Amino acid sequence: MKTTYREAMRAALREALLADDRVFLMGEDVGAYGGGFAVSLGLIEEFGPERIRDAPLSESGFVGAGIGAALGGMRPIVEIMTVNFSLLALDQIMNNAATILHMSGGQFNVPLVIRMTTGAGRQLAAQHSHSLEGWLAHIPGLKVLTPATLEDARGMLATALADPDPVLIFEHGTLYNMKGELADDAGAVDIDRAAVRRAGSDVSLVTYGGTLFKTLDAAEELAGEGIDAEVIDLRALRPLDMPTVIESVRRTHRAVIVDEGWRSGSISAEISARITEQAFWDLDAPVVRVCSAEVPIPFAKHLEDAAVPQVADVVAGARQAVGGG
Amino acid sequence: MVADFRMPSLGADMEAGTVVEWRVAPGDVVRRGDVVVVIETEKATIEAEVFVDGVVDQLVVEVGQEAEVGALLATLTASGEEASLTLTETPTAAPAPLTPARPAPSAVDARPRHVTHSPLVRHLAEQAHLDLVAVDGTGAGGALTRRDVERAIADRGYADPHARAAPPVAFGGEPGRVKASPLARRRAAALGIDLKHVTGTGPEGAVVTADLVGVTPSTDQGASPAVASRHRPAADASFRRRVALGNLMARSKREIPHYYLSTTVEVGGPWDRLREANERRPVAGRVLPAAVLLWATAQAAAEVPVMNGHWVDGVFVPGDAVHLGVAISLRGGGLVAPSLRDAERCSVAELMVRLRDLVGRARTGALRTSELSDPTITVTNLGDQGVESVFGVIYPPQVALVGFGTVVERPWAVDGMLAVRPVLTATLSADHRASDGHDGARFLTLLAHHLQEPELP
Amino acid sequence: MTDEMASGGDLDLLREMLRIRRFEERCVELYSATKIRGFLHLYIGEEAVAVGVLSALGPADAVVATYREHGHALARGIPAAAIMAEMFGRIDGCSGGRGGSMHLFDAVTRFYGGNAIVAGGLPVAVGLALADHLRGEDTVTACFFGEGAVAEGEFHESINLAALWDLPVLFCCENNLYAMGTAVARSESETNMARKAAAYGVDATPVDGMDVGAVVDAATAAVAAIRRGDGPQFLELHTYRFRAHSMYDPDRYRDKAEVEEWKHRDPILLLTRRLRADGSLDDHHLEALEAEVAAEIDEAVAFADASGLEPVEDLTRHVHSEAVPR
Amino acid sequence: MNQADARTVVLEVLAGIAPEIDGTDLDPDAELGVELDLDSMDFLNLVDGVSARVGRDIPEHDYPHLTTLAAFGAYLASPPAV
Repeated sequence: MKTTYREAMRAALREALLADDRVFLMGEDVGAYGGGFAVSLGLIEEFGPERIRDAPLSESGFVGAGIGAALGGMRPIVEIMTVNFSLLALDQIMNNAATILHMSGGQFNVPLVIRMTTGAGRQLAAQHSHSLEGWLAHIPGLKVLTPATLEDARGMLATALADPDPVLIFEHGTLYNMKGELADDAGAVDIDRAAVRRAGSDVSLVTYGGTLFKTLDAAEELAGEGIDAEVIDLRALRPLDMPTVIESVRRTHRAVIVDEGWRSGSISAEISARITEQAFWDLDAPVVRVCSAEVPIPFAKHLEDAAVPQVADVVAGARQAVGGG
Repeated sequence: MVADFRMPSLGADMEAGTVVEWRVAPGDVVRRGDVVVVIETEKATIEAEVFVDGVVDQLVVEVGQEAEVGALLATLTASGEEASLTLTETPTAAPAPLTPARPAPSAVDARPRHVTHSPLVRHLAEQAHLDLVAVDGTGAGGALTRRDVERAIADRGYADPHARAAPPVAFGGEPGRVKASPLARRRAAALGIDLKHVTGTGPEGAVVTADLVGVTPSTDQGASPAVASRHRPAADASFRRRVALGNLMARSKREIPHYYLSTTVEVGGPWDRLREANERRPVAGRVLPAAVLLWATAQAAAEVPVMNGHWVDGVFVPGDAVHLGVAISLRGGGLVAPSLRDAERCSVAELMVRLRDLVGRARTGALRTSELSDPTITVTNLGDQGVESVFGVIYPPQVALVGFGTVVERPWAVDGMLAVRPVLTATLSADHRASDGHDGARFLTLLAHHLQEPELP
Repeated sequence: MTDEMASGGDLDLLREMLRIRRFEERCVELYSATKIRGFLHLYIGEEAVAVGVLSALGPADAVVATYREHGHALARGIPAAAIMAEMFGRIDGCSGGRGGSMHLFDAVTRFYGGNAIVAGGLPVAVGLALADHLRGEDTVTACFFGEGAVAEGEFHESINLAALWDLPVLFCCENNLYAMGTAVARSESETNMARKAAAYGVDATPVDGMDVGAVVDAATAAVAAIRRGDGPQFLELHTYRFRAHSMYDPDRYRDKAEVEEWKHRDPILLLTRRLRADGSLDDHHLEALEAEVAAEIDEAVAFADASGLEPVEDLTRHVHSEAVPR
Repeated sequence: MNQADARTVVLEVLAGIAPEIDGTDLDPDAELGVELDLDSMDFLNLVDGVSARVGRDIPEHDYPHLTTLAAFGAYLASPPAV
């Protein structure tokens, strides 16, 4: 079946709402407006305003309410329109969602799913282009998913809802319109394993989310130069599936991490550190990182393009790793 | 009943406090909750309360004194009753028991005592396949410490087959892939060593730099296992010298701007005289031409100080004397360049004696540290190998190296006539930071001059 | 003494307030002796609020409290021994030793914690009420917070959400006049908290928080209104803490005379006086009550002392759920 | 002294100078300097050692007769020129 990332996500929402009465969707403009990115378009007509619940502009309030509802036995899906607004709810995410299970000595779990749009690439300037999924992945108690493919857009939500603990899903804004073929019976997928999206033997390109397809394009370009790159889609930033990464690096002996987050203190730094910890003796070259420039994301197209990782940057990073750059 | 009043803890970050005011005196009656003392800490001044009813007996700590948390501040005689607040207005007989508001939990912890070990201890034990049950703990409460585990592993020695490092687990790597540190890999490549033939001693059996010591380079790509040098059991040392020398020479070529000069010297006269002198001497007293070359070099170095000394931290430091380095090739490979100290003050004969001694000890590995430390200029003599000239690499931090080739017979103009004479090529490699070509030319000219007139015994 | 008196409502209220008072007094002593560590925020002086409000709740209702929640936990029925063990950081604590004084939790009594982020518990309470609302339950979520929380955005977001969605939340603002050391007049342009709540269309009632009877009455009425479907209710409970904000607080920001003045309105004293006056309490009863409470606390301390430490091997437990989803 | 004895003496002295050599492998007609990588100092030590062992001076002008083991042996087996 032909579909888009957005439609796949909507199909997943609809399926979840049909499958379980405890599931409801809550967030800014998820109902009457149809969702800031039109993901939930049409759902309020089908499920009504109680279950497709428009929330006031109170991120901390409705994210916290999601936590409380989860504690109270519901399976809320909270949509935060964009990752930047999640900063207003960080207290609830970090101090409550991630800690209550622990603080209560295991008595109270928080089966909450929070979805949000992330990433640059749409000329939305410095307050709407963050890639903060790596930040959130810093926090024990959370799971952080970054679906990049149609299969994952379609399948991760159900698995996240089945999880007893809070799960954050980061949907890269440039992916919603991505078209492709999806199996008619596509459904739940695992959320704890990375996927090798392209096999290769010379260098491991490790990425996730919005930069997956740039990285795959780069791998094609590298193939033309005789560099056989493997592309790993992390799919989840917490937990990190390091065994898959390490297994790959042990074969290729070189790693390039592509991350739209800023370099300093990023998830790419974490992955690099773990490669060094776990596969140091297998490396033939220093780990290379391709990250966003250390600058708020600019509005002007040419500057935005320059700020975030592009295919050419990935190609250059891979060349550097194999010693030809 | 005597009760102690101790320095209260007001927070985990409080270690001690200073008594700034006693609110009570011996004999005073106090009730639970009364403020009895004012305590000053780095963070705040706090009124501290007493937790019993009673009479103050003695103030142990005076105003102005500091006391640690838990230290005795005062003693009290407690009344033994804890009637509190002012709720009980008249003492009464024993109260009738009331039904407890809720069942009180059992105060006994009946769970089996769980033996716990720190993560570090567990990790060490797992790595060594050590059963912790058999290990005695010396830590608090008999807890196992790192030292306990390490001692247990050491005590076990190698009796337990598991104690040996487990072979690296094959995990995804292609067959034949050798784990090696990046540094070891780079060095092995530079030295032409095939890592497949090196036994790694690092984590996961990885080859680390130290493992390369004693391994000789493969002569061809994919050759048979490299073996220790066939020449000598001291191959380890030899290899280590090779690596060290290689590093030193690489540094020299990287850092020192070399310039090179050469001159050809006719040595018929002096060599004839040397031969004549040797004819008169028993074998042990004979002088080799090498001694003459060293002598002439030492003389020239003394006369051209910019060739004799060290380049240190961006400046040239002239030598206080000529400590003449002699490049000595070792049997089985390798090179050392020990020094003949104060060489400019020695006669040719003295230099010969010292050279013979030095070479002998160099080749038996009996050099003194001082001889290796501080040459101010070095001579390399490849004459015995038959080459005509040598343009050497300066030993940092020295600034010059003198090379001698073999003596060959060449057509030579003498007094306007062509003749066949024995000649020798002397070369100079010099550091352009310390000297320039003019100095170098002068040095070689003086050297050639001294070669003509050795003061032979 | 009659059976009626022993089990009577007022006597229960007195017993509960005494339990909290004596428990916390023991905590001070244990803290000074380094048995209890971390922060220790005492509720002494405010007992009537927790005891009065929680007496109006049923067992299916939910409670969200703050970091000054020993009183609420005790009044809600979490065993004193489990609370004391938690203060000691022991495995038998009501949070398994993971929470400590500020994070008492109990699933049995639906006690959703001491929350140590000021106003951080309010959105959670709204969500608990939302869940009950969506499932058609008639349960109430009581949410305690200090007047300091009213300055936080989360207060305004939460009370707006609850009012907007008609959720069964009982907002209990414990106005003890100081947010740590900041007097309410120094932090709020409008010091009448009830008026702020009223601005969101929520029924708001000021209550004398030192009079446990008044608290019981107001809370009972509010809970009834919520169960009736009148939407969230707001109680502004005027109270006062007699002790410093925490153990290491020199209490510089308020007058000793002010503290002494409020102590005349000690809720335990007020109730005792009233009960003595109407003849339902005499010294015998009181002594018996004190002895009973003292015995419970002694047992709680002994239990906490005897309780073990969670094995360090289990350090990373409770980061993710171990059991199957509910 | 016969040639065999003379060669034995030479080989014994050589063993002190170049311990790694195996005398039984040494081609008697190979040039010592090249085969055994002897430099002038080694050669001086060889001549000195042999001279001391056989109690006979070996003048420098005879060095050209000492280039191989066989020649060295023959030289020592023959009476001194003087």
